[in-house]
Amino acid sequence: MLSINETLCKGCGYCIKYCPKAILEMGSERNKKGYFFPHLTDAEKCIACAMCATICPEGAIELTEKEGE
Amino acid sequence: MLSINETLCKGCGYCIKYCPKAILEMGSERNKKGYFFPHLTDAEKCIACAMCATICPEGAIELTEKEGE
Amino acid sequence: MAKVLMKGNEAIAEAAVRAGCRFFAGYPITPQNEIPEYLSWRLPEVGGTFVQGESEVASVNMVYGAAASGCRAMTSSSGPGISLKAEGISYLAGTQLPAVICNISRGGPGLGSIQPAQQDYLQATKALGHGGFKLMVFTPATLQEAVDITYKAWDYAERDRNPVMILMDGCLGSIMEQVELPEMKEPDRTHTDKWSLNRPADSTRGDRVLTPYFPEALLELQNTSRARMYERWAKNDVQVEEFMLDDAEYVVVAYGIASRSAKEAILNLRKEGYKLGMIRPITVNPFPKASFEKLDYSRVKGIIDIELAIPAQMHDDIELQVKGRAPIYEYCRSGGVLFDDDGIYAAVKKICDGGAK
Amino acid sequence: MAKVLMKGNEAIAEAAVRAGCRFFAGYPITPQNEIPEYLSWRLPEVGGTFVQGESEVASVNMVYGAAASGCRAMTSSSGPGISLKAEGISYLAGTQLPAVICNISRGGPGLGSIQPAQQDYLQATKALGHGGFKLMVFTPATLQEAVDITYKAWDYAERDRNPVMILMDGCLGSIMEQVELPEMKEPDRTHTDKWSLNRPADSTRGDRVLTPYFPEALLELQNTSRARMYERWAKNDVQVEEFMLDDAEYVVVAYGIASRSAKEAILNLRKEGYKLGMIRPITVNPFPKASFEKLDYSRVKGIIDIELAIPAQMHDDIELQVKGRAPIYEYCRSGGVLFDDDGIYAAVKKICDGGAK
Amino acid sequence: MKRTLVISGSGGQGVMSAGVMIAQTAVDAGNCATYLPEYGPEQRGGSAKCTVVVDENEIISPLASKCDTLIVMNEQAYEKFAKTLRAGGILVANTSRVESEIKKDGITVVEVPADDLAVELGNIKCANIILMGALVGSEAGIISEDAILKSLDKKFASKKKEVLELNHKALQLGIEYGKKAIG
Amino acid sequence: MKRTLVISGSGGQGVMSAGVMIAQTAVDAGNCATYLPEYGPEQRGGSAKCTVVVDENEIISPLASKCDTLIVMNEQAYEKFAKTLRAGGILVANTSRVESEIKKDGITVVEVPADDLAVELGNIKCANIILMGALVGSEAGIISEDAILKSLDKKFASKKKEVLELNHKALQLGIEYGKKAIG
Amino acid sequence: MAVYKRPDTLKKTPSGFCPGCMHSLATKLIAEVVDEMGQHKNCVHIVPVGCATLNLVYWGGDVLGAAHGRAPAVATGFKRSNPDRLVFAYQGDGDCAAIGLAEIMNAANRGENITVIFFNNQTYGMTGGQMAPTTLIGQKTTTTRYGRDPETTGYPLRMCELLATLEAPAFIARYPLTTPKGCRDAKKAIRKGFDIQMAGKGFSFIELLGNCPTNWGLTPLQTLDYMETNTIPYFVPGVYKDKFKDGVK
Amino acid sequence: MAVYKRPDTLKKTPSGFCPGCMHSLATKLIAEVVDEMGQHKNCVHIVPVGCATLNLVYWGGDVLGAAHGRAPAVATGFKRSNPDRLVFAYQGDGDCAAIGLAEIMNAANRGENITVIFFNNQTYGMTGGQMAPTTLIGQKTTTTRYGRDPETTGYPLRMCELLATLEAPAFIARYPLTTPKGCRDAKKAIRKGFDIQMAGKGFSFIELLGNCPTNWGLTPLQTLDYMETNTIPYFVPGVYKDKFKDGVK
Ligand SMILES: Cc1ncc(C[n+]2csc(CCOP(=O)(O)OP(=O)(O)O)c2C)c(N)n1
Ligand SMILES: Cc1ncc(C[n+]2csc(CCOP(=O)(O)OP(=O)(O)O)c2C)c(N)n1
Ligand code: SF4
Ligand code: SF4
Ligand code: SF4
Ligand code: SF4
Ligand code: SF4
Ligand code: SF4
Ligand SMILES: [Mg+2]
Ligand SMILES: [Mg+2]
Repeated sequence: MLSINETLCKGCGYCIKYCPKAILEMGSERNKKGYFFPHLTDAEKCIACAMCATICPEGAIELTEKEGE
Repeated sequence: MLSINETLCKGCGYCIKYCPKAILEMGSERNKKGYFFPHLTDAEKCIACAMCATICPEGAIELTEKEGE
Repeated sequence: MAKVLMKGNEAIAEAAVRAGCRFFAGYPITPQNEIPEYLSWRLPEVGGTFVQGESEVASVNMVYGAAASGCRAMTSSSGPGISLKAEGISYLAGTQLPAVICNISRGGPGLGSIQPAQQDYLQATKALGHGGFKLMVFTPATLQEAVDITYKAWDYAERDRNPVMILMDGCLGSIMEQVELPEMKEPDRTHTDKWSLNRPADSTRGDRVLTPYFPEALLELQNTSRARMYERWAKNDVQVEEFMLDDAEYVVVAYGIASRSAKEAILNLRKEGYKLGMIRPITVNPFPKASFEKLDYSRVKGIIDIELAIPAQMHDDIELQVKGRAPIYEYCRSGGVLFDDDGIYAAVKKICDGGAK
Repeated sequence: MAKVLMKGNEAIAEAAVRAGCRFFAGYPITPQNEIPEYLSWRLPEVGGTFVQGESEVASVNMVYGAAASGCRAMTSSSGPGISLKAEGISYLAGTQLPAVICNISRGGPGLGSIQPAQQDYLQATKALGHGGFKLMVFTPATLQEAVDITYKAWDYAERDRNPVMILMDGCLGSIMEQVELPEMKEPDRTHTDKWSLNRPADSTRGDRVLTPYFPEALLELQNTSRARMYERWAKNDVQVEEFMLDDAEYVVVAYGIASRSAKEAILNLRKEGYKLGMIRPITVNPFPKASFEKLDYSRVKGIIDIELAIPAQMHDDIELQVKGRAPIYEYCRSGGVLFDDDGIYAAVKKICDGGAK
Repeated sequence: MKRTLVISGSGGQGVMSAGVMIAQTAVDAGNCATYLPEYGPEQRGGSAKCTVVVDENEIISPLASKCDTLIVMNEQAYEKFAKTLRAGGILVANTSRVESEIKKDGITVVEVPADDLAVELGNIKCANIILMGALVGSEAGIISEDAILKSLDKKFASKKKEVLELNHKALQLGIEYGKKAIG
Repeated sequence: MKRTLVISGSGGQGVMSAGVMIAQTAVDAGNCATYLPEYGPEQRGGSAKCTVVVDENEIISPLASKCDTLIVMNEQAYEKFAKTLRAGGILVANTSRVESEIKKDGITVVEVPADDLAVELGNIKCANIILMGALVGSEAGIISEDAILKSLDKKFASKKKEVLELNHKALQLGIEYGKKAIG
Repeated sequence: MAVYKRPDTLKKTPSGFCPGCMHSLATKLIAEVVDEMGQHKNCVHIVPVGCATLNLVYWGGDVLGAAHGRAPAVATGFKRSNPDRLVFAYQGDGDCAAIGLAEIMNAANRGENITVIFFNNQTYGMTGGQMAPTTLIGQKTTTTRYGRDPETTGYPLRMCELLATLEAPAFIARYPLTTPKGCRDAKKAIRKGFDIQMAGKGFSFIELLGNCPTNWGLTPLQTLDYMETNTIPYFVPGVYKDKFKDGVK
Repeated sequence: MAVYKRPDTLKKTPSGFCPGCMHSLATKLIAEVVDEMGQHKNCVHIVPVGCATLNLVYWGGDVLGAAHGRAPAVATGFKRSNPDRLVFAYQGDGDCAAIGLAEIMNAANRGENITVIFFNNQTYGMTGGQMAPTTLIGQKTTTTRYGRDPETTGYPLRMCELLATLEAPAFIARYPLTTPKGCRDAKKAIRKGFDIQMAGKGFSFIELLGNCPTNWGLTPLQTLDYMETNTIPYFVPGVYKDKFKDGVK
């Protein structure tokens, strides 16, 4: 399970660049600070490789193993 | 012709150590500052190699070519 | 010449170039960065040298080297960087070398804040380093004044063979306003021939030793002759604006940006009938003693020291002049907090109304 | 305890160890070298740390690091080295860290001379760095006093969370005389738990940030609370020797080695009927104002400022207290020239006889 | 007459460059002007503010606790500085970033969704120009339409044509908003 | 009674160590003492001077412009400090290095060719001990023969036996010179 | 179970760094290591003067603010009087390679038992993008308007190479933060440095190649390409010194 | 004709250095080179703080006294505003390798067109023999009573090796002053450095291995043996960098 903390995000786009599954996409909404933030286009495809979380400067992405599934 | 400026000399003994002809010797007189200074024991033997002058920290030794001889 | 809108720091930089300054070494620090940034391209344009030193220490010592050759040289910094230059400035004073040092000052102590303050007054006027030397310290209040002072600074520095400090708060460094720039002066080292290591090809002068190291007896002689120079400054070189003092019952003392806030308050309060005036030191060292002597203490009810420094730093200098003939009030902010015109208006009014200590 | 003959610098060093100082970083400079030299072997003996820093700048910052952990830490230097420490001392003050700084002072400015002088008074008392902070500045006159002051210095420093300066001329640093050394105190950091980064294994305190960087409003608050601390010093912490003031017509003001020369002259002149006394500041900041207030100015004919500094540096502090109630005379030497007893005797006599300005 | 303008937003929004441009425009039109920037330690996202004072006569103090016109580029700026606007003053708000409901008692309010408009125009960076336009359009009296246009031309003279055009458009768009608000 | 001793010579001659030893000896004998060194920037060959003040009571100032006893170890020292010796005082001169004729009006002069004697004893470095001995022998009153002997033993306790013996000899030799001079 | 969890040693609030600034990334990586080592309460973060000063409020453990360039000296003082704490200094390139060059070299040469994390973004970020000692040849900054010219300003300093010539340092390495792999390498290096320190084995220095989108005038994503093309070729990643190739214990 | 003549660029009075001190020798060698180049009037000697300060009154040309450690910065300022003068800084090992490390490294890295002559006597002579950065392991000084311990004080810094890692310097060499040959080599190196400078070709650094009989507690002659056994093996003589192997012009 991937979660993006939109308050922390600054819209740098690094996570998007490095997602091997290309399932992250920049949104069109802004957060409080005025930054766009990304969202998952297809959660199913996520392989929990944590590339996105690793490179995210703000620690805005967290990943847990899909529970129970 | 070798000349030793006794006022400048501080009696370190470097010249004596490096004279290939061993013709420099520390004297027993003191100069104004209280230092012993060397003298030539046998001017004839001097080959004007300037080892002594080169190493003398104080520039106390000067050498000229033996004039006329 | 036409007036142009310029940033304080850039105005100083350009004025320095026009004064014939051809060497600058400095290290980045807010709020003075535009000085090195400007000079980094401007000096090469006129055949001068800009060096971004590896530190403030290196920079001031580069200036020392350049100054020794008779080249008009400058460095600038702020708070922490000025402290680091203290040894070098003491060396400049000790070796009797002219140079111009700008302190575009900010809140302190320590890293402090990057916002403007006037918390370096005592350092600048009493002891910018060890050994008991002094500097002429100029405190412009407008950019035009900053330009004019910078333009003249080397004349003082070379006359005295002593560094000169321009002490300007970060606010004046970063505001923009209109200035008229002076003519370009071409650098000329010949007038330094009496003391510098400048040696034109045709010079026949003997070898020269420039150093701040002396056997004690000579050092004492130098200390003594410098003490006489400080006395001459006090006599001849004071610059001050005396504003509306003729009938003033309360006399504000303020310099730099603080004096501009104060002046605004004075004008507003005058409209309400408060008889306020101001002594504005343009040189804080030498301090404008005579202006205080001229005051009619039978009329003056109070002196109001307004500074961007807590505790107030000019207080003792004022007290030394006032000598108990009028109470001294203070209105101060510090740490990078600027005066707001309502605040200063209210505070001064309260003092005049007798409501403040 | 028995008295032992010690060199001033070594006496201070040993007193520091006994006060619980367990960290020293410093850089060689005459005339204070015996402090680091002594501590280089002495501190390891008691489990402490000696670091010969690569410079004065590094050294004071090492002390900053040690102090932040609640360890009693010290650095020492002289003139040029003190200037280089200015930024670091300002940081200590800004971060509110206790530490002890010794300035075993010499002639200046610049490299100056290696001989003793008192030319750093203004630097020490008015602005040892940027940002408008102050230090308590102690000026011992005997080695016993130096030892006692050093022993107590960290108590002040920790009480105030502010560096303390011991300002001692090179003469006192290098003379030998007898001292009685105090008991060894074991270091204890628990009393720093409220502010330091000390974190014993069982500590449950939250994370802590120590820094001299502040948003401007907070910085102003800190400046203000420090200003109140300076006022408290003035009220509570003055140390002074008042010598033969009861009937004095001429009052000498002198500190450190100068006061010893002065005292000798006073005693000799008293024998001839001259009614001389002395105010000897042991703290020059806070300055002993009350001692001047207590003087009977209907009797006192003159104040004589005696310093190893030209121009005199204590003059304004004296004038601020005397407030014109008596003329202030000066007798000063500088640059490393010491008083000779004939000279000071003759000069003071001349002043009392009305023969000097 | 002395007029004080405050522009505030966060670092990176172009607060400072808008302020400088306005001051320069005022000077070019023969007035006196001062420009005072204030910022925090962050280069981006921190608060940024500048004060521009314009007058026919010499300006005594460049500092001001109250302003006659105010441009707020984000929520924090609105919250912090709205109270410094004088009665009768003009408030230009970037409604793309100001979320609070704007109080309008006794002042003129120009609401401009500048960020959104800028993105539409093709570059979020011209939001500040739009807001400047709104200020001019609202006849705040600090600078005229003509004057600011001239400044714009001067400023972008060395840039690519598209850039100048974009900024022209932005300014015009802003001016319209301004006019509408007072109209 | 306060007694002031000045020792002067050039760096490297042992001026300072002699001064310290005398001060320490005085203290060990129950007196008060101060020792004040003064030197130039050179480590060797520059001028070196120290002042030792001894008193039964606390010493007010360690500085002194006049002295009661004076040891001069070279010509420059003699030239510079002879005039600081009080009338009735004792001058110990290292005649191996003092070339001027020594003025003897109103003072006791102990002339010791200390360098030459020291070289004869085997080490030029003990010239200072010889001169110290001469001072003691001349009954300058600063320290007694016994006391200085004890100090010597203490000082060289950790050194080789020959070193101690050499210094003993040097001291005795000096004392003889001193005694002869006043004898 | 967490695959990736934001480290507890960071505050829960956003950092003060610009969007895409790798200071933020570097800080996060260090925090991850501190978390993993259970050193949150034991570590002391010596914060320099530079954009990293913003970590005064972002870092979640004990923090000590050092003067510009002096973090290694401050760390020395702290560590010597508190040998059990995990003490690391973080430095920018102006901080470490210009004003603080004497301090870093001497701390390294003494083999101080501390760790220095060196963030090299080839400019003075905090003061607005002036030339740093690490600025690349030809790079435009606010004090090198026409690009850094080696004739007058010399060459970019390579700190790892320089420090590796010294005897004392135990571990010296450099990694770029441009890719997830670079981040993982960097993290491992930080971990190694910290392990060496906790084992009392001496000085470690980890250089992180970073960016400054704001002062470079590039978007965050553009900085990645820029670094691949310019930064990384000049500042070659890798291990420059390792006295503990086979592990620390 | 003179085979060897005392250089005119020295004062006629004795130096202030201790007997056998190689500062005196170094100064003489430089003066010889200056004489030979006819640069007496054109050269500027930047004098450091250290025993070499005594050259303020011994050197026979223009002299400028620099603050401790800052001679390279002072030289930079002077030379940049006087490109035609022959500017050289003389530095002791405390001056150059401790307090002034940032200045020497940065001047070298900028490739300043100056010459630095570095006198390495492994101690702080002027202040009475404290440990210097170059003090050898085990060497006793007044601040290392039991000998320099690398555990707490690190290792002797080798300046030539360090500077040679930089791009900009043109010429770096080290010679011992213990023998006439060493002196001749040193002199040639100084000449080369000066030639490079006068040709506008950049930074040169010549390290001279010297002694301090006084603070080492050895006679002058003993120092020669000591150096052969201890100093020279650690500080290996030779050319460390030379961009002008085939001559300067
Ligand atoms: C003594 C001193 N000099 C200068 C400054 C100003 N200053 C603050 S940060 C900085 C440089 C920042 O550059 P760097 O170390 O590379 O850090 P970055 O911001 O790029 O991460 C400078 C020069 C200061 N605060 N103190
Ligand atoms: C800022 C400063 N710090 C310290 C000193 C004291 N000081 C004078 S010379 C010297 C060191 C001398 O050592 P070195 O540079 O090796 O020269 P040497 O005397 O050995 O030739 C020091 C520390 C000083 N004058 N200024
Ligand atoms: S965990 Fe991997 S696959 Fe999933 S979103 Fe992140 S980068 Fe893409
Ligand atoms: S990497 Fe992090 S900060 Fe950047 S866009 Fe993705 S979530 Fe936002
Ligand atoms: S010149 Fe040569 S041979 Fe002659 S004395 Fe000197 S060293 Fe000996
Ligand atoms: S080398 Fe020179 S100083 Fe030394 S003994 Fe010989 S002449 Fe004298
Ligand atoms: S200015 Fe540069 S280094 Fe500083 S936070 Fe912004 S991007 Fe990062
Ligand atoms: S102290 Fe040492 S370095 Fe200094 S002059 Fe004497 S021998 Fe030379
Ligand atoms: Mg950087
Ligand atoms: Mg040395």
